[in-house]
Amino acid sequence: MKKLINDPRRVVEEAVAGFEAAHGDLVTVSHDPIYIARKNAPRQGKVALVSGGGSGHEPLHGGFVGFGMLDAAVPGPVFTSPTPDPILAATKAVDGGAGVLHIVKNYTGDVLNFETAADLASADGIDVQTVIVDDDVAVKDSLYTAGRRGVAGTVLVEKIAGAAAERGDDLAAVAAIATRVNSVTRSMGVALTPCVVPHAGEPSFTLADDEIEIGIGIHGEPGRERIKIEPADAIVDRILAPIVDDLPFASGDRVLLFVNGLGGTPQVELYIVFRRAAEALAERGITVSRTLVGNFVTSLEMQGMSITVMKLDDELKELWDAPVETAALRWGR
Amino acid sequence: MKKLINDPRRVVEEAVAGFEAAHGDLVTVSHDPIYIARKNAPRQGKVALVSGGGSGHEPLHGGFVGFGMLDAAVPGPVFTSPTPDPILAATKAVDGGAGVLHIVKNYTGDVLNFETAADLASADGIDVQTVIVDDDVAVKDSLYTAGRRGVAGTVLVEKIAGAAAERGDDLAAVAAIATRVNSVTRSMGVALTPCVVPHAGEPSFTLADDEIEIGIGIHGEPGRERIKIEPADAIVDRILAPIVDDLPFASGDRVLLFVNGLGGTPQVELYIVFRRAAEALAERGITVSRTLVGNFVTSLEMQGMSITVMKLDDELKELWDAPVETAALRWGR
Amino acid sequence: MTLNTDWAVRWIKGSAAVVSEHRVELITLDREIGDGDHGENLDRGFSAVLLKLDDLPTDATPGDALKMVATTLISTVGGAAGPLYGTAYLKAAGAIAGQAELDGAAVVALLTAARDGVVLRGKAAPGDKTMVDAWSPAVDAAAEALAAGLDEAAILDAAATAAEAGARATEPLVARKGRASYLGERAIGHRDPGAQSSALLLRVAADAAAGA
Amino acid sequence: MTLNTDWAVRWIKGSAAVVSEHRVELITLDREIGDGDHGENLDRGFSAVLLKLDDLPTDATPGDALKMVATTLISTVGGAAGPLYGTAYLKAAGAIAGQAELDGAAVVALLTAARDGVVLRGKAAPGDKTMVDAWSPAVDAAAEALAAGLDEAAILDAAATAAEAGARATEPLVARKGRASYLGERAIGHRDPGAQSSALLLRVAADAAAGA
Ligand SMILES: Nc1ncnc2c1ncn2[C@@H]1O[C@H](COP(=O)(O)OP(=O)(O)O)[C@@H](O)[C@H]1O
Ligand SMILES: Nc1ncnc2c1ncn2[C@@H]1O[C@H](COP(=O)(O)OP(=O)(O)O)[C@@H](O)[C@H]1O
Ligand SMILES: [Mg+2]
Ligand SMILES: [Mg+2]
Ligand SMILES: [Mg+2]
Ligand SMILES: [Mg+2]
Repeated sequence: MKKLINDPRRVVEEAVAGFEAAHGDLVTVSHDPIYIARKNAPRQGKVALVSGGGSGHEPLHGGFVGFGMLDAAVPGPVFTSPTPDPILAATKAVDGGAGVLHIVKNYTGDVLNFETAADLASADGIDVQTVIVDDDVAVKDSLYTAGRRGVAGTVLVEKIAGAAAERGDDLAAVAAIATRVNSVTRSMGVALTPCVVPHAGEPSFTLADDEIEIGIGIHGEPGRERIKIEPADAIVDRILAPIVDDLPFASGDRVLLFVNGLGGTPQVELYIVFRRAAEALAERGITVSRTLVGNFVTSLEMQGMSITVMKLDDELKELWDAPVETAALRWGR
Repeated sequence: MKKLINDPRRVVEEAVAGFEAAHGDLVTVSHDPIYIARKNAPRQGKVALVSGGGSGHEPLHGGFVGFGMLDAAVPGPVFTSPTPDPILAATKAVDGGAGVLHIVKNYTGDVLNFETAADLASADGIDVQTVIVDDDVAVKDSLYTAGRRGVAGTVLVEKIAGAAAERGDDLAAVAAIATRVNSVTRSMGVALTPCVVPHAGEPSFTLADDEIEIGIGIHGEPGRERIKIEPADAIVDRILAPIVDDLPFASGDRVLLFVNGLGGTPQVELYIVFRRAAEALAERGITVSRTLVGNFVTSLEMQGMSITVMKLDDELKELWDAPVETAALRWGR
Repeated sequence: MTLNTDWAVRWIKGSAAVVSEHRVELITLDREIGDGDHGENLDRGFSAVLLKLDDLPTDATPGDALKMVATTLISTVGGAAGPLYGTAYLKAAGAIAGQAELDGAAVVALLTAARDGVVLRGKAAPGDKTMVDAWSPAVDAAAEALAAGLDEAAILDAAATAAEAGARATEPLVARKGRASYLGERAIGHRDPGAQSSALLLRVAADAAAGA
Repeated sequence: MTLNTDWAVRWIKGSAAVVSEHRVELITLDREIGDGDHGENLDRGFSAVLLKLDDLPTDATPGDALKMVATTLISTVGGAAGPLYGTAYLKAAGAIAGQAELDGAAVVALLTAARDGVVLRGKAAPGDKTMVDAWSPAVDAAAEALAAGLDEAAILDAAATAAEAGARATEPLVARKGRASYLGERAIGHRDPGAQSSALLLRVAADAAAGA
């Protein structure tokens, strides 16, 4: 394991300190317990958005704290959900009296820890609602699993719900729009290489030199199947089909197409993927009206990507286009 | 070699097509010869900025085409300078009558090919000036080398010269400010892993499991020395010293600190690096007034990073802060 | 020969030791069918618990000690295991609240409450390939041992032995809860890390009682 | 036995073949002390040249053929080698412009102009560990062979042999130009890829003349 770190157990602490040094214009950082809050929080009368989860997926979530998106992000240890304490502290710190929306990726740990924090916050008189993100179609949603995982679609939920909060929607409305984004968003990913969690020191899984993992999770959880590497276009077609079929997306739909790098994939490859994904959607009569390409929900240095498609309507488009000013996503100001 | 590509010889072509599909609101793409131009170019009366070089360093340069930065980017094959033809075509396409500034990283191939293109453009009556970027202190500048390499500092030159052009500076003034940025900017990088050029199919070099390359070039050119891996803070101190000593930067200086990922480094690591770099500058009495962290000048999937420090004055600060609207750098609009 | 706070403290110290010793093993199990952090998570949690032991009042009951474990795990472990183990210890503490000495019935009540806490939080049934597959047989075996008139140490030994068997028995299962449920058939052949850590912790409880 | 356009065409076809054949070797040399694209760059360039050969007018002179090579390399190779080889072929073409048949003196003029073109563009001196280290001894050897009264084929053979020796002789050198100059002492022990490709191309020129 070769990493630019000082101590496997201080990765999050030091990274957050660096984040504070780099983005002190946008955020305030609490070091104990660790959370990242929007500068000048709380904003009175605005619904506050809090998200979080294991670290190692940066820029998710800290990179999305700021105007028009999150009010606070709570980073746990690498790939491990934070405990209720920092979630509660962040929730209290950013509540501006209009309530707090917890945006939680659907993993047992995240769900349970946010649940506890929400209970404690409610006991303190804070109005908390929770939206679970579960956009990953790689995992079948059934009574016999923990349900679908929350992956790259989380960015879209955070952006759009953030815009709704910024325009003055109340907690129920912000929660409703977050739920709606999740309901019209589908994702699936593929890994070419594993990643190494600092405290583990070894790859999360092994893939042969010619193997890829279809349906990978963002913590290196295995996916649907392991196959021999194929041309990029074939891989795109292979993961786009279940995405499109799941909702389903249909001819005439306008969508946002999001190609997300898992951390270690060169940008040229992401654009080669984007090219085919856009083409394949066009072949189905689906119009790509908004786009996002880059490393937004990563798995440390993993090579691979995920594709996310969100069905747009006028309101979602308007909220997507609304100004945002965070370390990792910024436009309109 | 596992890559999300279809054909090693079509990587640039397809990536550029994907870039066009994703960022058609910002750019227009010419496919033969290949270059990326700002939407609605040429802009009459504005000095146009053209840069380019081998591909594989994305988002450099295509990601910096747009308002307040480049008017055109010319991507060559992976790690290989483009030929004069596309450079000439791009130069002609974006000239708005006020002349064109070529921003060229100091590599023999780039210098020679841009030189030929500039000669041909001049012969066609276009006013072309060239600024060579050579910010890499890893390589000693002497009569006995090809001079210092141009690396991550290129982004700062492109941003600030782009802002100068946008505010209406004439060609000589834009060239002068680009030259000035280069003269107050110093960089140095370190690699943890090599990268694989698609057509080569093999790593550009090999590093043992506990080795890192200090002073790496962005094409995998070897650097100053190969050492055993150290804690991140020690690595930062090791490469920051030659950067600071070279200009030299001195107590009382205000600087822009830029920590650049080489492509495959997780963001947490970049922020751990940023933390120490900011701290080490503070220890020398140098104030970090502006910051940039992320993958901006990459070497495909290489793991590693570079640190760039630029000495600021009021004008450079103002031009840095000026609005920019490109695929990879955006603020103020 | 009932169990007192000394026993609880020995259990807690032993737990910290066993988790640290088996850290890599638990990480490896979790890497195979999860995300490779279970050993790290528990090690972080029990290291924190160990530090807090010094603050335990001299007149603390076994329930007080377990409650301290619960709140510390909840606030330091994170992931799925944090809330699950946290709830287990919290409910266990509640079941023996106020008792200075635990007899066999109290031990069974403690184990039952712990198991119920995990089920309450995680909604897993036996056979879902989770820590419930260690706790459930442990509770059953403990109840049988109590009915058979065995003493506290023997009850805990029976529980630990059943938990160990339960952990082993997760190997052929497909998971229905937690991260391993994403794997479908591919989870088969791997032991559930949470079931394994549960068995380790129960063995330490028995050892602590045997030494009493 | 002067050299005509048939010779030039054989040289060009042979060049494309030799570059394709040695693509990996040149990539490997360049990976060691450069950026690993030299073989790819030349292969791309000469593949394009090959396609253009068909468009060559039937009355083309050797100079016309070399000029076509020059412009094609310039517009397809890129990197350092594109402009350098492009200029070499362009100047070579200029030195023999209008001549349908090349005698020994013309061959020496062609080689000298090529070498001068590289030096003009790249500013490298002999000993800088670049393609100049192949071209310079080649020009000297060709001039000597001409002075010794040898024929065109023998002149080219002498040039190629000297270029091969020159390429080998780059191995112990520290580079002063091009990408290898960044390596300092670490370039020692590696052959310069551009010198090696130059030697290959000159050997093909000699072979094409020997076959004439
Ligand atoms: N719903 C559940 N009910 C009971 N136990 C569960 C449940 N989900 C997960 N577990 C247990 O938690 C263990 C994983 O813990 P850990 O690795 O620390 O958390 P995470 O899965 O968040 O990384 C699993 O091995 C399993 O025993
Ligand atoms: N200034 C120079 N003068 C002469 N030859 C040079 C010079 N710079 C580079 N070369 C030659 O070019 C070769 C490298 O070509 P190539 O790999 O195609 O280009 P690049 O270095 O741009 O990747 C070197 O091996 C060397 O022979
Ligand atoms: Mg985890
Ligand atoms: Mg090159
Ligand atoms: Mg785990
Ligand atoms: Mg090269």
